[in-house]
Amino acid sequence: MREMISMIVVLTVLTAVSGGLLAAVKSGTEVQIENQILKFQKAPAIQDIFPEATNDPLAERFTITAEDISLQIFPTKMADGSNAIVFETKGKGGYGGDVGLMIGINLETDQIVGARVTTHAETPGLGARAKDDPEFVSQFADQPIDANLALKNDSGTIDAMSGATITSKAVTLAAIQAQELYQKLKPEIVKQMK
Amino acid sequence: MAQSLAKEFTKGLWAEIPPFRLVLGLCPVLAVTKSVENGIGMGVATTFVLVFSNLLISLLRNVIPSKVRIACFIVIIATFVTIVELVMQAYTYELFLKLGIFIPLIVVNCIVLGRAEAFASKNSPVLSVADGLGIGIGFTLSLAALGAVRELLGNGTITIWGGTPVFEMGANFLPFQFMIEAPGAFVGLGLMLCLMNLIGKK
Amino acid sequence: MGDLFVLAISCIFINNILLAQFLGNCPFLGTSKKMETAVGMAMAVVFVLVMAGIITWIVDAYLLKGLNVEYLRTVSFILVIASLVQFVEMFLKKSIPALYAGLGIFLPLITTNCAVMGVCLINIKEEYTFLETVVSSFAYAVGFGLALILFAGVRERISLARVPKPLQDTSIGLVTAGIIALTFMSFKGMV
Amino acid sequence: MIPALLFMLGIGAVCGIVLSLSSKVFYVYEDPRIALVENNLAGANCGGCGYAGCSSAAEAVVTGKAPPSVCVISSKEGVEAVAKIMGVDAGSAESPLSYSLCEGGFRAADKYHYMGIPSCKAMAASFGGKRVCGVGCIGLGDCVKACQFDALKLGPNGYPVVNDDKCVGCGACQQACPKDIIQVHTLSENLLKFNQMDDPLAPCAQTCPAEINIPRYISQIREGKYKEAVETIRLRNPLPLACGRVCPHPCEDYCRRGIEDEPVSINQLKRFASDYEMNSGSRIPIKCAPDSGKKVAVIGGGPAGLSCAFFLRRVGHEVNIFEAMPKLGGMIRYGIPEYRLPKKVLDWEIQGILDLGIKSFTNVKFGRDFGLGSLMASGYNAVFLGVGAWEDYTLGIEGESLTGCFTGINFLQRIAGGEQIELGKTAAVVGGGNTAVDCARTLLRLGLEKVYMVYRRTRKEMPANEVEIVASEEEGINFVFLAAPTRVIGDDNEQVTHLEYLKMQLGEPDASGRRRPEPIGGSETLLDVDMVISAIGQAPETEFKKQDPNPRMEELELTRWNTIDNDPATLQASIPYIFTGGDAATGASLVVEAIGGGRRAARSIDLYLKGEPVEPVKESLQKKHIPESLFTKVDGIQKSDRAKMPEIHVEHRLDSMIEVDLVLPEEQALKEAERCLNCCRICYNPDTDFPIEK
Repeated sequence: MREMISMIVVLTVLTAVSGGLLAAVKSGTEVQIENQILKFQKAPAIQDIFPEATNDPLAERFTITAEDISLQIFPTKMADGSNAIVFETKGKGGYGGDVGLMIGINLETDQIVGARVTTHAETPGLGARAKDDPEFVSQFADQPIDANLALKNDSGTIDAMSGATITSKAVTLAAIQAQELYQKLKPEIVKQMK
Repeated sequence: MAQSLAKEFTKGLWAEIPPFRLVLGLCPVLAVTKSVENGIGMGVATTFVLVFSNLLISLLRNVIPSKVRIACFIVIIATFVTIVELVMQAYTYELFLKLGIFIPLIVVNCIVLGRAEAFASKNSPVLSVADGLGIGIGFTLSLAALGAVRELLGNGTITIWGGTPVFEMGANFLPFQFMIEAPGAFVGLGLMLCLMNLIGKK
Repeated sequence: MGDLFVLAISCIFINNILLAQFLGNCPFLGTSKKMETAVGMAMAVVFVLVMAGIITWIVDAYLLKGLNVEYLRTVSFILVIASLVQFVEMFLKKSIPALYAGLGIFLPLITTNCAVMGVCLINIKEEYTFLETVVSSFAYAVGFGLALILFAGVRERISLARVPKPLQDTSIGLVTAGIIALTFMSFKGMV
Repeated sequence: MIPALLFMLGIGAVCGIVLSLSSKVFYVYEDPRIALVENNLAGANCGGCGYAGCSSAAEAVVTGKAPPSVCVISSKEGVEAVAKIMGVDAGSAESPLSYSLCEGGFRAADKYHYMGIPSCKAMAASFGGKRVCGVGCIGLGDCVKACQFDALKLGPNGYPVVNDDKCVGCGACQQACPKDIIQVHTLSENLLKFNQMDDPLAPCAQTCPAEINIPRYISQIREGKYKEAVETIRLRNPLPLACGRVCPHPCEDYCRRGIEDEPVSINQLKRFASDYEMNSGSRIPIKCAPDSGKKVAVIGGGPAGLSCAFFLRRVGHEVNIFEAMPKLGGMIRYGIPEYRLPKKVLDWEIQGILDLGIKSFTNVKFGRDFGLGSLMASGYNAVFLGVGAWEDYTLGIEGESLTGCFTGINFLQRIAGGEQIELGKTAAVVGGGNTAVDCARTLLRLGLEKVYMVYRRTRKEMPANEVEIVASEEEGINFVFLAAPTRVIGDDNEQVTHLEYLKMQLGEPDASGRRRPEPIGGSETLLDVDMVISAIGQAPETEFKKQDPNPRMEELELTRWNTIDNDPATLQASIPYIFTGGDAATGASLVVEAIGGGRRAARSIDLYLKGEPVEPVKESLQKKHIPESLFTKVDGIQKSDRAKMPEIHVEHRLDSMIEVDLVLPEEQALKEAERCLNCCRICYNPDTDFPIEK
């Protein structure tokens, strides 16, 4: 019996100490980690979509919460002075997980400025091609917000990457989701931007 | 004392250098050695975990009941792994992304648990740290070596830190893509092991 | 349903846990010297991986996310997996000795099998649903078993061949694994 | 921070509780040493050792399948700790070594020409290999390839040679060998190995009741490795000095050279090697396994008891010998006269056995001074009952109690014990066995004028050793063959004066193949003697069964010859913890038979002490031969003279008890060793370059 108690006590104390220690480390590094994620994951994509942005979208970021959706918005000033935003959506992948898509939309014209795949490919094959294949994502550029962004197979307008149909589909799903979100949240976004 | 300290330290560098002499901890060895930089990063992370978990386990070695020994060791190791994970995320994010899932998997690296059980749970903290440091550095060297071979053949470069290659093959060199891919990892390690056997035979 | 099938296929072949993801290589080399051991190990991995996948998914969905302490994932997962394996081992030994004789002796090997931990982490990272988690865990385990058994078959043959001394055993095993991995690479075009 | 703390606290507590509860609920008994050993393995469950995780590896260590150094990560300290748990020091731990059994090699003829891949496994798949010998080495070196430690190489003779210094006993070679030619076992396993049908054994080695590897020690003598030769003999026979002097060497009857020529003088070579050790002035150290913690009582310090004690001690058990007589040795001390086996030699030999750490208690008689009950109370785990056969059969004729009548063993024993016996001038010794000859030759040396040997049959049928008969003829013993004593006649003082016997003639052969002697009616003849010694055989003395008050003794079954009933294959008696051997088990027989029996009992006792079923050796070769190894002709033999045993000239013998037979000089011994064909199961070396049939 004593042995059992000592087993339980030692393990419990150890895990508790571990939990405390980790919580402390976490709180110490939390801000830095968030900055890193923004810097390495979001920033390059924003930079790609709006190479001539005149503001610092990262610094001006804000979060919109409507209903059960929470969305991080990066506002951008384009070279011509018009306002645009960038945000990320996720497209359900057929295998190997979701594909993240950063999509930039001009608030004035309601036109898609550009899109970039963000998901870092841990699993070889998925997402990687979408990232390496600028042809594919460039199809989204300058599309109106209500364009049919489905794949041609699904009676849409986008050409799938050859040999990566499922990944292509995941990307289009993300794009379509972005369209929906934008249309739903635009008033809210505009209000926040002021 | 100093002598045994030196002995425990140096054995990890040659006599028991993982993963060649101790054929353990292969997963990270195979997965992250696409470049020297990755290899070193992984090696340093593992060394950190090895040293600190060895130290702590050695300190607690008389308190932990034997039946939950493994569970306790794993918790200790996992704690340090998580610390490494968080710190890397905060300060070397790119490397963190490249090493990906293999950072948390240091927990199940047989070398770490193996040293905890085989050495730290039976030896004084000072010796345990020396042992952890030796084995860790040996592991780092191995990773770097394999990384160098694979990067050189597969990409034509050797990059120690920060993206700029310290060495580049001439423009005529046609990278041997196979070495960067999964099969190249197996074959590369297999051949290096063979080389070690050849040298060790003397 | 179709999606789940695609998921399963990709987990077994394209992202084969041993040959593409490099997880679980220590037991891969350790238990592949004999076909008999390889089969036992493969079965044990299927068994444990599915159970571990389910439990860690639950822990993650209801505890880690609920309490907003995702950074404790590594610690809690490994602790849960280690305890689970130890528990299953004790349970089988006492209650179903026949099964224990076949599978149980491989269970301890699984605690430190990074394939188990790795798959649990992948399940969470890819934000699989519960059902997808079950399927992917099972499929990854089957992929592990497939590669292990294939490899064991090849290794049994190799043991007959005349291999130069320095290349023997693990060394030639690794090279062989490389060639098997090469064949698995061709599955990449499948999806 | 608080949720993290609570979460980890909770998960830790749950895991701790589940594990501690299930360790109680699902508790299964296992050898506690397994857990202890596991604690000292690296615990990484990496599988690097080839076992499925640390607990399997620990189990393998405890069951002896794996060495303490099994773990690939474990430090030196870990190995030592494991070794300590196994009850041994790492240094003295009984490490298994690899042994190559086949010595045929290139000598073995080929059945077919093989052109497949150079692998034993592959070749074994077609008709078990190309070599004619069914059990022999294939010689393609799979074992050499399997060895990770460079301890094996294919020797110049075509079979693998083990380098003991490099071998770690990992067993890889054994697994690689498709023919079981290379085997990994510990010294203990080697000591308790018995001949089996599929062993590569020469006919002599099959015949030897002690199962000594005769060709091996002879070839060691030939190479001048006398020390190694003695070690080879000691693997099977703890009494080579005694055996080398008194053994009737049944092995020589099966010597393959003997088919075409005179057999090799095997026993003299054994004596040469063992005398070499004794005369060298130092003892060759004898290796013992680490202590097992088990205790065995050996009752009877004769050859069977000494042999059993010797082997039990060498495999690690504590052994105490209990002897009824004042000194150890039993029949070889008290039944074999000084001139055949000097007491000094015997003392030296027995001391060597006791030096292994065996304690002996003399002058204590089983049944009278101690019994089963007291042995069990003293913590003995098993008992070896080797009390010998000391009760002489009597002639069952009139006048046997007259003064001047003696029985053989009793007489020899009293002489050996230094007792002064009133002797006469002429004596008749009845019987034709070694005891009778010993009595007769002893009497001559005690100064009697005339000694008759009275035997029912003829010289040809005499069971005594031929050399003994020849020696007694030389020494002037008078043989009275075909004579059956009918009466001992005495004078008024109850003193023997005559022995009356009936003349016999040989009739039809009886069941034993000897012609049955039949009395000739009315042929009564008187022999003028004043001493009659009857030496017609002995039976065990089993008084202890009645004397021992322990009720358990009832269960000990005896046979109708008064021997202890036993399973001849295991020598286990009707009480499971009692084992027997030697004359007590078989009735009066050879010394070498008793030595073999002692070792066989030691094997059974070892199994019994380990808690394993006491089962006979599988495919045992006990009292059998491998048919294919027995030739009717041997090619390529050139006749060469067998070494003649040097002996003291008959004129110098009779004054004292001085040893008659002498040891071969080195030069002659080497020459004799050259005569050995170095046979294996079917291979041998012809003297000429006569081609062995391919």
